[in-house]
Amino acid sequence: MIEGISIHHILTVTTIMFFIGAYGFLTRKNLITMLMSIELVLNAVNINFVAFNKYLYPENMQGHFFSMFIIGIAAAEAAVAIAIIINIYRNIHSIDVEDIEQMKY
Amino acid sequence: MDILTSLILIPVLTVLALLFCKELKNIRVIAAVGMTIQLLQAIRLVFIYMAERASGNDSEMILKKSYQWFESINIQYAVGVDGISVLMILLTGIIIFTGIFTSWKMEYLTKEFFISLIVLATGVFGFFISLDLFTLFLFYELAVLPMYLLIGIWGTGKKEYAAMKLTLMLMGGSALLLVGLLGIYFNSAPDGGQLTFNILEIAKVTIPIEAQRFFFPLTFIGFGVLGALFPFHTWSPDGHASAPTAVSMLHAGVLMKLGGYGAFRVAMYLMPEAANEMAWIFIILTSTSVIYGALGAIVQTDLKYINAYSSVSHCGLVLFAVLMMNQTAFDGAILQMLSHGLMTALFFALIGMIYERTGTRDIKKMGGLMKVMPFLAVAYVIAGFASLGLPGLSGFVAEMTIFVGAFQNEDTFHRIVTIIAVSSIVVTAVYILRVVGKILLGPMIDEKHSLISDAVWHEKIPIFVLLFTIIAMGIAPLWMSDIIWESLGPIVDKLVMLTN
Amino acid sequence: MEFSYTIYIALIPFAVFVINGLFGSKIKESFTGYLGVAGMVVATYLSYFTAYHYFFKVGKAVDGAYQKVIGFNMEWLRFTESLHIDIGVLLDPISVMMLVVITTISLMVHIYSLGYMKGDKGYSRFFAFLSLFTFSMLGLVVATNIFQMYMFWELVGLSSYLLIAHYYQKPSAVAASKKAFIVTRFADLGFLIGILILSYLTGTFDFNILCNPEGPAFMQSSSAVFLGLSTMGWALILIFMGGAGKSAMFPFHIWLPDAMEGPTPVSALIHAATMVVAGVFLIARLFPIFAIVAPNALEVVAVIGGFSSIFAAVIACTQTDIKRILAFSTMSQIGYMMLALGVSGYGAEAGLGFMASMFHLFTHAMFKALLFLGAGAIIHAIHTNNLSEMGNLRKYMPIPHITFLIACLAISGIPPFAGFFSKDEILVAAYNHNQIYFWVEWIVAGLTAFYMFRLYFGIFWGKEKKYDHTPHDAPFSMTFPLIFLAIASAIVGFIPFSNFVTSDGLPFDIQMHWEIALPSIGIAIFGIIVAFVFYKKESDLPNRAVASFGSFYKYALNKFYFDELYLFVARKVIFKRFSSPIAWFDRHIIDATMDGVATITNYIALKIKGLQSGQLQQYASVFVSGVLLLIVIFIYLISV
Amino acid sequence: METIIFYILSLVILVFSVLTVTTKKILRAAVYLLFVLGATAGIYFMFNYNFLAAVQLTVYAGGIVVLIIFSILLTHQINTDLDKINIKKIALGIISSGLGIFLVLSTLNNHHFEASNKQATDSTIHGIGRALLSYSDNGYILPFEVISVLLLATMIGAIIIAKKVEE
Repeated sequence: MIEGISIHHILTVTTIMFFIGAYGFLTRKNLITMLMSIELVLNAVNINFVAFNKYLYPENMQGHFFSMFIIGIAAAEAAVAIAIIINIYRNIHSIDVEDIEQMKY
Repeated sequence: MDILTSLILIPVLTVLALLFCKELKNIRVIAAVGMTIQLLQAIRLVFIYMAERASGNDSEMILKKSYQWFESINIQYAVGVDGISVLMILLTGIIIFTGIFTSWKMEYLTKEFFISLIVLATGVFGFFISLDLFTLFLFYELAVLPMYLLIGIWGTGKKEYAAMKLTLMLMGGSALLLVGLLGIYFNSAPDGGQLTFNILEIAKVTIPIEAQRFFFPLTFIGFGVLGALFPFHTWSPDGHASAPTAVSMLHAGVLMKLGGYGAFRVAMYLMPEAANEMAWIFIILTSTSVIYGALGAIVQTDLKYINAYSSVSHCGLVLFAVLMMNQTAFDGAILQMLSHGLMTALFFALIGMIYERTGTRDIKKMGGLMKVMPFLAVAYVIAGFASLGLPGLSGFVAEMTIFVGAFQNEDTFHRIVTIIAVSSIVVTAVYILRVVGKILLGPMIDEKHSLISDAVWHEKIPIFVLLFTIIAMGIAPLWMSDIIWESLGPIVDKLVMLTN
Repeated sequence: MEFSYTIYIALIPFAVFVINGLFGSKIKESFTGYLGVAGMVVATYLSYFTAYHYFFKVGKAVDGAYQKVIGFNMEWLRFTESLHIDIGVLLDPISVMMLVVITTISLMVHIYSLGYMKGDKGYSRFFAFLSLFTFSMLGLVVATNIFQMYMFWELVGLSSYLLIAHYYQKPSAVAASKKAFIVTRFADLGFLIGILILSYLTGTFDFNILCNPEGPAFMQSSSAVFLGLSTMGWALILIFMGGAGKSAMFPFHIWLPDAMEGPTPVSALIHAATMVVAGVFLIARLFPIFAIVAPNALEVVAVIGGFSSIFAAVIACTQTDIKRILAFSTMSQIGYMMLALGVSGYGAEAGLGFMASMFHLFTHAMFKALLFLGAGAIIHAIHTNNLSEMGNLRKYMPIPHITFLIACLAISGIPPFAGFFSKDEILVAAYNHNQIYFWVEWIVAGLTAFYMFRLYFGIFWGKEKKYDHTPHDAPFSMTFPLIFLAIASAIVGFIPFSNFVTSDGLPFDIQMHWEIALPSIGIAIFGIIVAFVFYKKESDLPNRAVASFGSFYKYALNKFYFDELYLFVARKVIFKRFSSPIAWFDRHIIDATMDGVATITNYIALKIKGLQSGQLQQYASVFVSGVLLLIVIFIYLISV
Repeated sequence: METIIFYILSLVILVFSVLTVTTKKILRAAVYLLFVLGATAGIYFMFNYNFLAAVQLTVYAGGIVVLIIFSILLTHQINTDLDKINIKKIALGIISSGLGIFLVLSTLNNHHFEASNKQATDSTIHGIGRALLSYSDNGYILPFEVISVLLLATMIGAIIIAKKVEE
């Protein structure tokens, strides 16, 4: 509970942040920058969880723990993603998402 | 052990035994032994059935067993037989038995071939003993699917095309059928209560007429596709022409009967009001089938195509008869299924053997084969005569029962289409005699054919078995007709009483 | 039962067929022939015994009429409670008479074939099929119900097919057998539909019920009328269509001349004496219904019979193949029988035509079988069928010569040979019914005498031709049947037939009608004289006669182009106009529709597979747009 | 006071978020991301979730961003600009994002959240640790175990994927 700040304020900020992340995911060509966009999205969601926890259900800590696990998984995800990116770079000397289209048809 | 379940277990065990078998010789022997036991079981079943009936058991289905296997939507493994299914099981037993011997010389992927063949037969046996619509559908699919592999791998000619076409068309039919069966299921308790897939229980209630109007055509066409209902028959010529011998035998001999049997036992029996209402549409289609198939067969030059079109004509007659709403015609329909199963299996077996010897199925390239292979030729002639309905052979009994039955209908429409269907016997005679005259009689066309040898033992076994049954059925039809007749009682009560 | 043994008359040939058919290739060849003859001897004895027993001991009921006796009956297949096919033996005057005819001729042909077929490759097969035919024919005549008759009807068709195709490597024989089967099958279609209608109207197949004047068949006379005939009439005409097919009546006659491709004994047995009269027998069997319920249908029978007889007689005058001449002569004589049935009424004296027809059937079987067997002996000796390659054979073959002469006299109606008596009765019956029929048949009688003696003089007189080897006389196995049948042809005319076979079973007496007999004898003698003048010695008289007939001769020589007409219908109309289009339609319309569905599916798949571009961001934007769309739909469109 | 801090943090988050997804230099993007993550941690502090904030800083800011930078270094010359982005793509992105923001915000504004007045639970490290390892009603031992297995799998997976393939 932040003094003088309603949940709407927080949700507004996270919504904008979320869609900025989404915008980045849709427009960036570089895999690493796309990964960063995803981190933005995840962060926005994390804040939401915490905010709901704090404002609506302060009596237990589900939102809090959810965020924590998300952070844990995000770490794992980032590690795997970067391993994959490096591997792709090794193979095709590019990490441009448009060059990666082996999965078509 | 329960004899009906054993009819499924024996093929399954045979398949398992085949899986662990390496040598070619053992494979054949195991398959042959397994199917011989199966045939004996089928024969035993007939005797058990007759003994049951003789001892005064007059319930609709006998040897009933039922186990719940999927409780939440009330699917049961429910089995039971009446006279009709007993005879169909006997037919299947005979044909799979002969089919094994016909493929004795199959050398490419033998094990897999026999396994697929027997799996197919398992499906057919399961279909005929099932009383639960869902289980029935399951076995139906089990019978249809191996066909793809059997034609696609072991076929000849445009096999991939044919296999794909056959499978897709039959699957299309299955899709309609599944909708139809589910429709029956969801209307199986119009007054509330437990929904059921059990045929006997559904038969006790009256499905609302609106539902019947919608689901009857779906179910009938779904089964009709397999029964080569015009215009959904085109998989048949291509499929049969490409399939290996035993598969053609099994397919034309038994699988196409699944269509007729299902259309009768499921579609018409469970939805009699709609069946009566819509029969005329399908009567037109089936009588077209009958004539159309026969006329189509006249100009073909490939033996298998001729037989495939002939099957369209004969199976059309089966569906034609079941639509005639008359106990005699029903009786004839079942007889026709049996008769056509036997003779078409014999035909395909012989065509396969002729093809092995001459390397061609084109009737223009053969001639005078009677001289070099009298046994096969005589068998072919007899099969031909059975097909054109000569007295003393099975075809006559079946066709005459259908015609007499169909003609007993009061109204002109039924009698006129009957006359149209009757005229197919002349056309049949034309194409049968054309083939016999071209390939068996007359002078030898190809000099190479003078070196052909006659049948050997593993070819004679199936031919003898089939010839024997065809002639036996033709000479003493009454016991068979009686078994069918008494089993038709409940169905007639539901269907025919309605018209009066 | 008293007559239950009669079933063995039919079953013995069947047993012989089974033995010869299954083991023919295993056992000694000559044995199969002897087995066939032995079987026939037993069957013949049994049928003579039956005839004696029936006609002279027990057949007559108290009122003097011959009753119908069921010798044996067994249910074979049940359609409904009242409609069922039985297999049984029905004995009445006509069936007993047919038993005698069939077994006699069949026995003779069996004996004859021992010599004729000697050395043939298909010897045992031939005897097997002969037995099969005999079995079927016997089953046909003793049928207790119309469906049993139909079954055996088909079976005689089958044996006819098999025997015509005996020389199966000869294309013409194969074609002829096919033609015979299909033409008769087509006619049988009418028969079958007729049976269906008849059984529908009467609810029975049983002859005893059908022909009972108090039975249901006779209640039907007032039923619906279609094209001027009652339904019953149509049923009977359709049944007659079957009979016309089997009996080679116009327009189903085209198979008979070609059927001569079979071995000559077969022609004698099947295509002269027995099977071809099955049609006549069929009408006779159903005669009460025809005569009482549908006289119109009977009129049709008479017209077809009369036309066929003169049509065939004209053609017979022009042919050169001796067997074909005999075939057309058969057709002509059967036309006589049909006509006789057609002009007959029901009842004793009124049923003169019926009796005459049966009588003629009986005598004709004897002399026509004799003619064929004689022709067979000649063909056997000089290996040709062609009349123009024969001549002056009388000195080489005395027995065939004499017997052939007797047969020719018999068929021409010269007293005291058998044909005279039966033909005379037919002419009387025709005269009583309608004089036109009489005059037509009178002319036919003359033509018959002419072409038969043309044949006779052509073969046995005239100039001697060159033969491959000196013609030899036939062996005893062949001459014995000739002699036997010649004696029969000479004397059977004296049997008082009307005492045994009448339309209603009541015997009556007939008188000679000399006012009819004399003109017919006259024209027969005239025909013989013309033939004598034309063909006794080579002369150009025939050619001049031909020239004076002009194109009519050409038409007759080509059988009025009926073969060509049928061929045209079969090849050009059925094949080209129905079957080929249907095959095309099936491949290119129906099948193409099915394939088209697949093709369209495939096409669409190819088109939309571009959506799976592998571009991650494309997928993502679709995903995001989709989510947004769902938000719009669910929150703004639906909830409001 | 708190209000102002919140606004400042929000502003930082939004501005640097935008910069992260728009800047041409990839390394800069990583740094901007770092600011965003830091500001997020700040918000967690304001909620009085100190442990979460600490985790955010160590795992995200300390771990992930470093990983990202490493990967940038491994795959890029640092100075090269990123490729120009197709204007259509940008337009599409802006439209869908803008629409998304509009839709979500308008929905949010129409929705009234019932703020709870209940007493907040203990969010000390002690309490968190207990909750994480407890298997009672409010315990998270199962997800905790799952996550640990996942992390182990990730470790192995990442090593195997990134390992040089031996020729």
